[in-house]
Amino acid sequence: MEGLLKLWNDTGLANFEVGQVVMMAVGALLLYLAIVRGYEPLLLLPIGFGCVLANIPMAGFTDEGGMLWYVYHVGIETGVFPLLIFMGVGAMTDFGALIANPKMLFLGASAQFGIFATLFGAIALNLVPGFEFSLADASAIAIIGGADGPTAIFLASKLAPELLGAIAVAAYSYMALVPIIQPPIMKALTSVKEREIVMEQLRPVSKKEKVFFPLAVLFATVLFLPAATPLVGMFCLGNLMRECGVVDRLSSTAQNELINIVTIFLGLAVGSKLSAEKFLTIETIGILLLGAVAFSIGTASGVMMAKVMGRFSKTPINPLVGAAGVSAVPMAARVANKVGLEANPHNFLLMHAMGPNVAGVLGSAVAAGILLAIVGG
Amino acid sequence: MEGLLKLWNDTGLANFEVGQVVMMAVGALLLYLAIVRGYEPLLLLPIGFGCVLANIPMAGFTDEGGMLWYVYHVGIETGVFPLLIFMGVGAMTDFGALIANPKMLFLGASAQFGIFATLFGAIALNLVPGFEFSLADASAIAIIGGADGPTAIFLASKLAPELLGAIAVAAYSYMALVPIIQPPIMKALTSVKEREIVMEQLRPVSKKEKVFFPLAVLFATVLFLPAATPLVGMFCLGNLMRECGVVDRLSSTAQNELINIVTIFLGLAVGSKLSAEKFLTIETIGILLLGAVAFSIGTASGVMMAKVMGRFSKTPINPLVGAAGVSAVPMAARVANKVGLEANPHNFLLMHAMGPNVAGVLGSAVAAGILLAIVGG
Amino acid sequence: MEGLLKLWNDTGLANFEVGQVVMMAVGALLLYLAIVRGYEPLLLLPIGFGCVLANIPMAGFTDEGGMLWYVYHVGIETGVFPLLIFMGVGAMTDFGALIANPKMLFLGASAQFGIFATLFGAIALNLVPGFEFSLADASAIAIIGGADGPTAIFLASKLAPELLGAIAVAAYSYMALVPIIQPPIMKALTSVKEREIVMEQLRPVSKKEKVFFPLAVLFATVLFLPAATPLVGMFCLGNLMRECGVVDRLSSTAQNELINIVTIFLGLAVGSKLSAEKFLTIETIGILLLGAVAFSIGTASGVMMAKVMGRFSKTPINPLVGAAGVSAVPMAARVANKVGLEANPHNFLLMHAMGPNVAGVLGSAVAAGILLAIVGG
Amino acid sequence: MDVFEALSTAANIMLLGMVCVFAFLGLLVIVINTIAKYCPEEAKAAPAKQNNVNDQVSPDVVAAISAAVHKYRKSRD
Amino acid sequence: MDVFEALSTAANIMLLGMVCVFAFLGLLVIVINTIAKYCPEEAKAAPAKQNNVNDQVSPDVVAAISAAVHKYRKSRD
Amino acid sequence: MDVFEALSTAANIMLLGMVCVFAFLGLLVIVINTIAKYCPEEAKAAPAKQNNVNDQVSPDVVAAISAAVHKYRKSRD
Ligand code: NA
Ligand code: NA
Ligand code: NA
Repeated sequence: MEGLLKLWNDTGLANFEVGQVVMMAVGALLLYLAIVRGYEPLLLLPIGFGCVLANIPMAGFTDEGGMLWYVYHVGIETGVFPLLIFMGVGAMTDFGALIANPKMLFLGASAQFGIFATLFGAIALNLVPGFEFSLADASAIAIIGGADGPTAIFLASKLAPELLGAIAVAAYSYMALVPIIQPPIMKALTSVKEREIVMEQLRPVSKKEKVFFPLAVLFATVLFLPAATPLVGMFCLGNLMRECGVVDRLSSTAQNELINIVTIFLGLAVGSKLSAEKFLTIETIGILLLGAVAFSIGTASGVMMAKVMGRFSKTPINPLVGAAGVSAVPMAARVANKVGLEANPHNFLLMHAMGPNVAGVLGSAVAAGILLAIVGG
Repeated sequence: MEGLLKLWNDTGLANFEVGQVVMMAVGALLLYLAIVRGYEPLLLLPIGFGCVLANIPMAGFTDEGGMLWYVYHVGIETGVFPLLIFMGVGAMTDFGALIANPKMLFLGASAQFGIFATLFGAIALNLVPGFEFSLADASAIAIIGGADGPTAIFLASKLAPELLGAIAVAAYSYMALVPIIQPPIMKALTSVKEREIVMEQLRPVSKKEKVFFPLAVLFATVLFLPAATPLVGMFCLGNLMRECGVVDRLSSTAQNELINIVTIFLGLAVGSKLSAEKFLTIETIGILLLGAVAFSIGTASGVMMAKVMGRFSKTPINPLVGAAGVSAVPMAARVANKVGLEANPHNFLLMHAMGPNVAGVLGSAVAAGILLAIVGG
Repeated sequence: MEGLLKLWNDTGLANFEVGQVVMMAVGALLLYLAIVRGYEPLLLLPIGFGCVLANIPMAGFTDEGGMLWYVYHVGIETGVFPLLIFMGVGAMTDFGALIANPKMLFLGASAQFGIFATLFGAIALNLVPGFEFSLADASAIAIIGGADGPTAIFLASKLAPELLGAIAVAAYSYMALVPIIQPPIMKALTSVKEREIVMEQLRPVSKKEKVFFPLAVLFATVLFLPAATPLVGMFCLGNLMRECGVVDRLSSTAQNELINIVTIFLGLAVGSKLSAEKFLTIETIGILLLGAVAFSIGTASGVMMAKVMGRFSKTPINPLVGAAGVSAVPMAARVANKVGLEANPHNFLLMHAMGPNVAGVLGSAVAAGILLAIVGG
Repeated sequence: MDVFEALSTAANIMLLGMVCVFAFLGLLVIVINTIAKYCPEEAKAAPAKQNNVNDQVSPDVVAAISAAVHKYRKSRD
Repeated sequence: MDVFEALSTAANIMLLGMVCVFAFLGLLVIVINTIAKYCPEEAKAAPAKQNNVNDQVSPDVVAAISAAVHKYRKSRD
Repeated sequence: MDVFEALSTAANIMLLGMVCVFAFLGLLVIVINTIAKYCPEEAKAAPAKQNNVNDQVSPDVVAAISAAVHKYRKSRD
């Protein structure tokens, strides 16, 4: 009888708090988005599952000594997991389209205005009672506009660990929502004629250029922005392993098994930060709001920059490819392609959009470095 | 000369203690069972090798700073390794046969009587002079009857770490011995006529049901048995990754590379606990004895339950499938199939036995949760 | 303005020290050797990249809490990474050629004279002002002559961690230089007639012998040289997994994904020890010099031993296969084959050279054990 | 704790444990039946299609492929 | 820190950040162009050759192989 | 420690080391020979059988398969 009472006292039913119930619903929502809607399932599924596990009363997953506690402290607090993901992403990224048309880097730069405008917006939100974002918080939130998951997690783990869960969820959710967020903005800012512009075929890029590219990026980062080297450095290492052609075993492992293993753990660890007292706050609503703003501004900046560049460029530039500058690889490039096809069914923009797309990855890593240097230092 | 003396003083020959020699023989026996007999080689080979390494005089594998010391403390003491194995097993398990015939869960439940009867037996063994099993020890020993390696290791690492080596060895050895232990019991408890019973073909199971199943199991565990969520939760995560169809990369990694890596380390770490002073005790004999009893009682309970259910069921139930309820996936199901074929060469029970078989995995994880909650809390 | 100043003060440009610039050039040189020259790229590429990362001013990769700091302390200081590599190498090594012709072990033993002669040489170098190698330093340097990367890293991490970077770089560089270092020595010590010697075809080796071999090696090590068991033990575990035929999943993971993952981290961690204050010293010049000497003496000892053995052997022995005794698997065996083909275009020595080649791996692991026991104890 | 007291505790746990295990897995039976009720059986065209592709291939070719794949995988190790 | 002061800081960071991002990625434009200038376009015979091998194979066989490989990979999981 | 003393120690280690390495690997020679004596040579039917399967397949098909597998593996990366 005593044992039965003990068991009952240990059940979830007897211990549930309202916040935990709500957070489990959030976890279930994330699982729904991942599985049924196909929103970035590789991350949102483990995040959602981690959220559910972390909010089980009496299970102790996130207590000291619990599985998720270890995973978070070993992988996220040290920054190792996002860096390994970034290495894997580097090993999966082909910079050919960007090297063939380096001007596209300006589109990737321009789209980062989404980040910095959001930083301003987050601070401005402090005017609304209930919000109290520090500069570090605001920077971590703003990086959602970088549309790059590991960068957002890395920066948030350094600048605002208590907001990490909400920031990661917002980043991955909006990345999945790119096909819904971007097209109206892209159409509003361009005429049909502009969207019909056919771009010149890209020149072939030699293997040598592809090998030198990550080295040159690393070199420039070392000289001018050391604070960005953790992210950019691991990214370049992955890309160098991919392109150099002499370490294919390592490259293959980095972009398959290693990134998969780390993704499972990273997702669970991020999910473990989705506790009621940290997520069910007015800040989270602000973060979700600001994230949407960041994506929209980034998209708009990219498109506008592409329009300006098109006016001065010798070769035609379709302004739609500017939207891909937010990164969200390769979804944003596909969206640019799709919106382009709607205007001109024979105009395939995918390869042209890959340039600004991968430039956006570098752009947000650089922006993260700048924020780390100014705000975190 | 001095150097030579130093070398000699460092040799194994000059330092062997009797216990270490015996333990090396135990390690060699485990290697023999794994390689020649094919007894659960994936685990028993690394366990046997770890046992040999741990008992080398002067080598320091298990001293602080030694390789096996690190592996044990990082992977077993934290509980992370068995949980990762369980995730991988979840990703490898197809619950289709169980979903098609959910009544089979009662067979998986019934077979857990092996666990709880053994708990009683372990305490009763204290009546014999020389045995002094605490309630925690007895629980960890009893879980051998669950016929599930990672569950046994997880529970033993929490409740009775000093018995971990013997418990893990007993669990894996008896799982390999299932084709020898079970058939006589199955035949003794059933008539030829009962063994000839042909079961109805299973209905096809939709993908949706398979996706909902791990979520439902997790949900029920959260509500009623949070203490079981580490095991059940990771198991359900693996199964969800398998069935949801959107994270095949993660599922594949979980059931291949990740589980392989963890298996190597888990085996070595378990083997490192096979030291003379902990293994060469009368307790080990008790554990081996109780383990055999646990398997036998579990098998008998499963068969008897199947006989009872068959009497009341609208559709025929072959009592042999009840024996598969101890889990030992998929060996026990194959044994049920084989014994069935002996009675009726056209009666293939394999798919029908898979239902109780996977139910047994859930059953023993639930039993482990109950024991953790009552005894460990 | 203040922010701009802060950014500028953080740039590499404003903080570079001369030593860091030189070390980055060293890192670039290693990358060049790896990518363009194909010198052991699997290790030298991550080492070179790690060297670049470690010498970025203000980036903090090797400060406490930096990524490379974690990787070094988790993987190298504990000795776990080289041991895992050794397990993978064991899983990749086929001892068939050695088992078929066990006399070849004497060639693998003889070539280790390169190690012990270099130990003497390193101590003798103390006579030159500026050098102050302790016995531990000298031992760690001497192991370069073992021509085996993980062995060198393991021993250096135990005996002379501050020299680890230079020793690892020297070891891998000279292993890559084997086709340049060895042929002149081999030709100088042999007549054309000797190089033309055709060896008898090797007998087929049964699976059983291959399974017993790693166990026997482990057993001998346990009895006579426990200090060598970390290296030899993990090597034998890998080889046993390969040959036993019942754990192919584990063997495949050990020689693919696991070794790849560890190689990336090991390389980065080794590279992180290439800091200016530790690498830009006169000791490094001594290490590079002694390393070349070690390889040369090892090669010569192997060839001379083969000549002596050939005189007393019933079956003919081509002295070229003695050079493969330094290990550097499989490069040195290929060099022996190539030099043999130059003398006799129909004489394929590759399989015959594989015997001393893998014997050399055991030989240097044994030598490392002896040095650990005498010097490290 | 005296042995007989311990035995009584063990018996209690035995009873309680079996009740809980049955209750929990029994609950799952209900849950699975509920899920089945609300999940319509799917059409399953895709797997059939896949089988067709395989059916069109002569067994010889499949054997050849299996051998080649096996060889290839071996070589990859 | 008062909100308006914070807003001014934020505006400063916004300006500074965009300038730096543009400067840095602009630098990369120059770098890429410089690399391109010194890297002669390669002949690319190898990939063409590889395609030839595939072209010689009838599509049926390739389909068969793909199916078999798929099946094999599935079975391996 | 004075250098000449250190040199003498080093010479000692050199001698001792080489003796031990030779003794140890020499022991392994004996061990291998002993194993060989008690391990009868095996029949080796299995690998031969496997080769047969491959022999029945025309080289063209094997080439096609290799290409397809290669392509498939590439696509998988
Ligand atoms: Na971006
Ligand atoms: Na069970
Ligand atoms: Na060697």
